[in-house]
Amino acid sequence: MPRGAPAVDKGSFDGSEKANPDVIPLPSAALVVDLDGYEGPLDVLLMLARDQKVDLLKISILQLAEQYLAFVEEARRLRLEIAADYLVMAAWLAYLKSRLLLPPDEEEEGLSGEELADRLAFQLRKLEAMRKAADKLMNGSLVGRDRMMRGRPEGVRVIRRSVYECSLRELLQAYAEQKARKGITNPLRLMREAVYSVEAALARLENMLGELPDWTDLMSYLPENLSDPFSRRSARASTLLASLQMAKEGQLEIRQSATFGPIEVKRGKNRR
Amino acid sequence: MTLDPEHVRMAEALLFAASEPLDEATFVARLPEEADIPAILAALEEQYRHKGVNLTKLAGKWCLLTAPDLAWMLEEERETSRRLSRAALETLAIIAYHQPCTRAEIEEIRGVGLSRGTMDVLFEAGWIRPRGRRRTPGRPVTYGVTEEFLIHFGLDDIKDLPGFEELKAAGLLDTEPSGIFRDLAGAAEGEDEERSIDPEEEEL
Amino acid sequence: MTLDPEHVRMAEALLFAASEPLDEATFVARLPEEADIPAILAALEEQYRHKGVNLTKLAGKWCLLTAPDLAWMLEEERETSRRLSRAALETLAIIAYHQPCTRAEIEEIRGVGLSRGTMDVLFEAGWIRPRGRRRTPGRPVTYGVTEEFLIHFGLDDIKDLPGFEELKAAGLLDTEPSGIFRDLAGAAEGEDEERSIDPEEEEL
Repeated sequence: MPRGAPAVDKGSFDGSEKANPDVIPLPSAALVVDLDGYEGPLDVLLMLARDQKVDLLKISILQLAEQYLAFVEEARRLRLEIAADYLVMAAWLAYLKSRLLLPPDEEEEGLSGEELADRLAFQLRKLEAMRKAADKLMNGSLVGRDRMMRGRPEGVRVIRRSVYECSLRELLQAYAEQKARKGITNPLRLMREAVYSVEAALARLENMLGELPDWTDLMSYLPENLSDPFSRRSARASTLLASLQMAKEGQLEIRQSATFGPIEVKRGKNRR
Repeated sequence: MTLDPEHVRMAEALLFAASEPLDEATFVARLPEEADIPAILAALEEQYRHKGVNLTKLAGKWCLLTAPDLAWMLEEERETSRRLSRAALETLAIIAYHQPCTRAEIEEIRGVGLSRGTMDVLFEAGWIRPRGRRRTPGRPVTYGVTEEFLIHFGLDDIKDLPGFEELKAAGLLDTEPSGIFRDLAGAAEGEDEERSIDPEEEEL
Repeated sequence: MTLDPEHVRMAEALLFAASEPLDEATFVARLPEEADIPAILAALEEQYRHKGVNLTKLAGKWCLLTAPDLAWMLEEERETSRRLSRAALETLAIIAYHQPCTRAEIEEIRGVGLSRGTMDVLFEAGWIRPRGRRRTPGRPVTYGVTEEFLIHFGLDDIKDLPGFEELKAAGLLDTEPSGIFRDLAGAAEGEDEERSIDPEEEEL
């Protein structure tokens, strides 16, 4: 067999095949070498073995070794970058070839050329088996591709109920801490002193109402000791609110005879 | 006209795999031309009538749905335990110690506004309840703790809650209140979030 | 023993509502105590055998799937999945057929070093997982396939892999190194760590 010429011409590969990583370019009679397309030397060997067009059990390892050596030779001639393992494989196959061609040396230790060849053939069969298995796996009925799961699963509705964890110690600590914090300063306190609260107005109105049974200007119920305008305005608003609340409860009656006129109050019928 | 069982199978597979209810036009488009869609759907509806799944028409479209009487078995109650936020914890403590108290009073005591969620969490936990209305303008609702609260915290009565001085004595108060503390806290702010006493702390 | 048709309906509703295959324990937990789960599932399997949807056992769990012969008409429902590179596909097949197997064993079979990315793709797909460590020097990690792998590839058990028994009988699934590539690797060692096919390589 002439060196460098695989037996069968399978046609040179073109760009479209190269674009698909799953399609392995076949070496042609012209031995176009493209190492990028191969997954290592064993892959090249398997491809060359397939070119022999025989069952892997019957391949000629000697022929295969020669084809591989020619392949690497060609790659070197084309000055292609060849990874070290391709060269190691070439060296090993050259050695195997010599072992197969020379008469067996009884003295030499280790495996005979035939045994090494068998092992290589077995390696190739293993790889071939996995290649085929991968194909079968992908060509089977894949869930999501060939067989569909329910497109609209209603699922199991989970009703979540939260259970809160809290220990008495945590509760007490929280209270104590905020109490302590409060003990330091209360940033709202200053403001609150200037404000005349609705509660205070309500207490004052309730106390004084009994003493003034006739219509009286509501503003006469304001505390007298309020000096600054802010406090007076606050007291006016709170007293009005308190009077409305008491009117609602029937404790007093309210009237206003003119727009913006004085608001007058007197004791209500429900006065307890 | 007899139905082709193959067409029924196709419609069945389509209904099963579809991610949304299908209208008749979809069946027409995807089944062989000669398929009698209304008859196929009627046959499937009948086939599934007494099954665990029924063929149902929703808004003019068809879909397979689990039988309504079996809805109960597709529900699952799951309990998740959660911790109370600091805001919720303090609010709960204030309600427990000051009850009955209003929302405004809680805010007054904490020195910070109360977000809606904080009270909701406590209601959800079953620890607080509305008790009545304060006889003040606006008649604000007052809150108190529930029986479950007492049970959960192992208290016989709300009066069993220790007082402030006792809390301090029990070492539950490790931050000594003092005038300078606030400044210190201000300086340390951001370093230790848990200890932040910034009154405008972020809620929840 | 006769089957309660109500129990069959319940199992049917569960299977239709489920978003993933269900194991028998789920049926036991959700159906009444007296329900004969294996018999119910067998009955449903039979009932749905010739329908557009079949009851199928995947990775020991039960689920309804559209019939394989109707794949052609469900193109629209098909998920677009990323194509695996040939290296990833071969690696996946080797792990599935030889599991538990080490990285070095995969490299030995493929006769080429395994790039990190290849395994990553398979991990990301959720199809492989570490299984343990081989009790050999260096204690290399062994890998196997996952339940999702079985489900995706429509297998109930690893033994259902196509040609599994034949390959095993032919000795093609032994992970015993052939010995020849050891020498080869030894020569290339140190040049490219990723390509090392030293079977005693340190994992992780």
